[in-house]
Amino acid sequence: MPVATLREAIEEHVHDGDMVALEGFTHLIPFAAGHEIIRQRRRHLHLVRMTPDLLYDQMIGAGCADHLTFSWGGNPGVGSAHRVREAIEKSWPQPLQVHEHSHAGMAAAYVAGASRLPFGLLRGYFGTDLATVNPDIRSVACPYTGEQIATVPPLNPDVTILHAQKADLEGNVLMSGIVGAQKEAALAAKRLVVTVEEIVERLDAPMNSVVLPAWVVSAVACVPGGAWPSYARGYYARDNAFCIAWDEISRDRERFAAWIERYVYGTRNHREFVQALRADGVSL
Amino acid sequence: MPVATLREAIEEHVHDGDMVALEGFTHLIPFAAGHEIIRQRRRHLHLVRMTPDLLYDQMIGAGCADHLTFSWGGNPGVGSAHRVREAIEKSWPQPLQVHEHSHAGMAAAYVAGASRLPFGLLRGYFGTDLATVNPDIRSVACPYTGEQIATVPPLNPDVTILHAQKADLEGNVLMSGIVGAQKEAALAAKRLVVTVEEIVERLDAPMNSVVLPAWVVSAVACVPGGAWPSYARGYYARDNAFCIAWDEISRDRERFAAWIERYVYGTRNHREFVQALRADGVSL
Amino acid sequence: MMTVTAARMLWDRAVCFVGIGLPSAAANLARLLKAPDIVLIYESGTIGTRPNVLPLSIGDGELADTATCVVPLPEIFAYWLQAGRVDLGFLGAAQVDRFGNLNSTVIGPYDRPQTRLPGAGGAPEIALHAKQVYVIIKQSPRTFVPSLDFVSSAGFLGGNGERARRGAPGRGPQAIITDYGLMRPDPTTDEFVLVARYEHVTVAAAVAACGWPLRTGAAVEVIAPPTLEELEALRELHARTRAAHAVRVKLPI
Amino acid sequence: MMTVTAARMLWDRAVCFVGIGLPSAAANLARLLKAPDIVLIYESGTIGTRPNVLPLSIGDGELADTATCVVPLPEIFAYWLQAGRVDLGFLGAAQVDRFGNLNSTVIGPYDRPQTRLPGAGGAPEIALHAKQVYVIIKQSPRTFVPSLDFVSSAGFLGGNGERARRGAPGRGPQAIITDYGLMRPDPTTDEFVLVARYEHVTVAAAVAACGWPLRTGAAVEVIAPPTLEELEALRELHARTRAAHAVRVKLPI
Repeated sequence: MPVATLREAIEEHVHDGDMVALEGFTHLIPFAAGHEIIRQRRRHLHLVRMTPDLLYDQMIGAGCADHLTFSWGGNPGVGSAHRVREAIEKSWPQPLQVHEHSHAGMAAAYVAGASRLPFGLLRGYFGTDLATVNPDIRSVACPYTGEQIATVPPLNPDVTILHAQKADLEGNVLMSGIVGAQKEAALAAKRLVVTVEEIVERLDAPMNSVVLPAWVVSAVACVPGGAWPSYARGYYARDNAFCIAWDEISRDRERFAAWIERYVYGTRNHREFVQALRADGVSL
Repeated sequence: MPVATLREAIEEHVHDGDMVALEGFTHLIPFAAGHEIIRQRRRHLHLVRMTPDLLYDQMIGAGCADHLTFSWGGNPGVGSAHRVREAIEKSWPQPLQVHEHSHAGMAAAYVAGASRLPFGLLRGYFGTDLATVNPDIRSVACPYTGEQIATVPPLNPDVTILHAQKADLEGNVLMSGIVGAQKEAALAAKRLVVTVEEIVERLDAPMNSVVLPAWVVSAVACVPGGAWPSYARGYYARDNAFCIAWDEISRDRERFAAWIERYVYGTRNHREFVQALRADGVSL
Repeated sequence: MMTVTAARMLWDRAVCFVGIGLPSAAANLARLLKAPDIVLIYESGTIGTRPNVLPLSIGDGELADTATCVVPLPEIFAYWLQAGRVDLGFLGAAQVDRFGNLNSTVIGPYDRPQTRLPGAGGAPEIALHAKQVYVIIKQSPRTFVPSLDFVSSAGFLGGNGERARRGAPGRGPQAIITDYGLMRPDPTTDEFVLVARYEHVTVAAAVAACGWPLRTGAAVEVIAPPTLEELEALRELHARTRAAHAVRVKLPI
Repeated sequence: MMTVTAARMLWDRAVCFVGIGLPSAAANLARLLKAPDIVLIYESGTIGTRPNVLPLSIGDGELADTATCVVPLPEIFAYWLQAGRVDLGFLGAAQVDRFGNLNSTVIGPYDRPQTRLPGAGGAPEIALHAKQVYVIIKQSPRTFVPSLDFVSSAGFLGGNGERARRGAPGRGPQAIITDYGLMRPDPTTDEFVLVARYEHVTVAAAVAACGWPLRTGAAVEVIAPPTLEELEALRELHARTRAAHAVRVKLPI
């Protein structure tokens, strides 16, 4: 049974220099796992994520990464991801090499990765400069029509990390609601770490729901609230107020560093992280 | 609202010479719709189906088709599809041109069709003679590794026909259980006809279940029992006894012709079809 | 006003691929006012959503709970957008040129950016595959530029039919809705021209707020001011949204 | 006996891609007897099924109702089989040659068939991607042929390492289980040789029932007869299956 603490799971499965995808499209973003990676001071990661929002803002600002593969990087509905911006614009805290796609291109890359195909296909990137700045975006001629179709190389992370609603005692994982490209990212990876809201005796998954069988999961950790400030459908809502507040926190290097110091380095796990925020008057 | 009778739906959406996919992988096979196509004496169809089992045995034996695209054609767990065999081996009741794939190849062709890509990709057909007899199976060189990857042309039927558990009053359709490649076949087609066990006021579909929105459905017909002798999860089980009995019925041209005459041509709709079988002592 | 203008340009049963912010507000306003069967698709995988409040992010729970179905993201892009099922895509950007090409990637050179923007996201393929695109963007000489720093998504490329000649499936941008008025592409040159203005805006002001020499259509119409009904519906929508977003989150820990 | 032999060759936690008939019986017998955590995948999209009775078809309801999850068929082939997640594939066929290549397509020429068989189905990619394959097939000179009428799925192709040289991801057929005994491939030539026989079968009989000059391994072992426990489990499984399949279907009409 692959059930572990989050600390053990990150220690065992995330190594310096790994290609790491923390996925979750607005919903079920594995924030607690990202914080644990910061806490364990992983370095030189190649971070992969369609939407490097607050989570990668924190991890990149904390110096975990020197590569980023992505398709949209901002604070959704609020504005910039200031730490990501400063890494790209001013190489602070260190240079960040970006590998940029469109959402459709990156989705095709995850699908190719999950399918263990050497490339993914899409009708995309038409007339854009993305193919100019990303040499990974190429094309093939259709063997039937001769039409040129865009290609992307597969994404096969060393480890994918997800947050989900439930796991059972065997380690089978259930996700429900907006599931983004999480299943593809999970099945594309060499290792898969999942944090969940709760571990239950029986999953009782509805027919045709999104389930990852235990035998493809490297480790499951029970981390209630582990998606905050994103949300877990059926458990808690998105903390829009914090997402707005993050704009201020992240705008300034020192304020950001103090936040990471106080809440991430200054706590030993997600429970303490939440307690520290509450102690400072954050309502959650 | 696209709700119609099955007769109207077939009259309007299935024409002589069409490429028609009746899908359903063992489960939810649209038998009643196939019988209505026989009843309306459609001719020169190009039938498409991964597993042309009893349903296409009936339609091909009744002379509806002169092309068949498929990947496995038998009576599952029982033996041969005798009418399909006789069409191929002896051109009876007419010649049948076959376009043969593997399951994986045909699945990739439906995916390409649903995605409106000019080809589908798979690592497949390795070392087989299928590529020799089907000129549609080709390959492309990977633009990253140079590896040759098998390709299939997309399947884009003129009309796809499915059976599902439920539709709501707007025409949204819910399928549950084994769903095969039905969604891909549905979204690959120009028109989509669905028969359902029941029409309900509200679908109450579980989160992340397989739903086809009303605006992609050309017509919905309420045909309870419309998947018999296959099954509809939650409504009735597979009629294994009839599938075994079909081996005898279909082995002989005249016995087959009499069966079609009595139960399909001799009835006006699915209800009468079931009544006729019951009148003759078939327990269902 | 941009929201109301965009909402008026929608029609019932249209399949709209919607982003966050003004597009989402406009699409939902249209749904509430006159297009009850408009189909809203958000790239997060929610099809046929009918949110009661506006989402802050593209993947808020409200979108999933009110959807006809929720599908994986690769499916949205392959089976729905790329398959040509979307009638109308809404796009915003940091820069637009006279042919409706958009930049949402970077100001300055890509390798040494002056301002790094969030990036293209779903836009390149929305711009390519949606049957038509509406662009919603505030007008200023800094946003309406003679030449983009980076092409994130294609409008009419170099104009004069280049987009169609190169075989793009969608017809491209058919409207730019600004805070000065409405621009439409010239059917021959593909260049965007001013065809309507708000009551309080002069043509001269609209021309001055554009970084390329903005031409005007044969007649520049005046866009009717928002009706009471429109204003009220929009106000209520925003009020519901504010109230919903003000609810404090309670973690189960 | 073939079923029991195949069941003994399975191991706990193995991920098995299972077809209908003997493979399904063998895999479920193994699960009931000694491999409770064996993972059974049927190509209909059911992953981790634990059927209480044997399915007649590859997509019986029992398979869905007892599965860890049920996924679309294209996903099974792309994300699970092609991705290399299957440890063991089971295949049957109408003909097999000495290198484990299989024919399930046609007897006679493809264009003028003497007997048209159901076709390849999932076999070509199971044969390619499963880490190893067991073939279950009754032995006779008509099925164990010197040369196939049609190659539906690849074993070792022409042998002598051709399969590996051509870069197939899976290791290919590692056993042929027949009603005479068990064949394994020679590690150098890839040719299948008899390595074990049932108690009541002579080596001479096995050689006579093979259409190519069947060689024998260094020693031909004797396969232990079914134990009482094995026989009983198999009998009960078949009895439950018969009872379940005898239930009359009742249509709601």
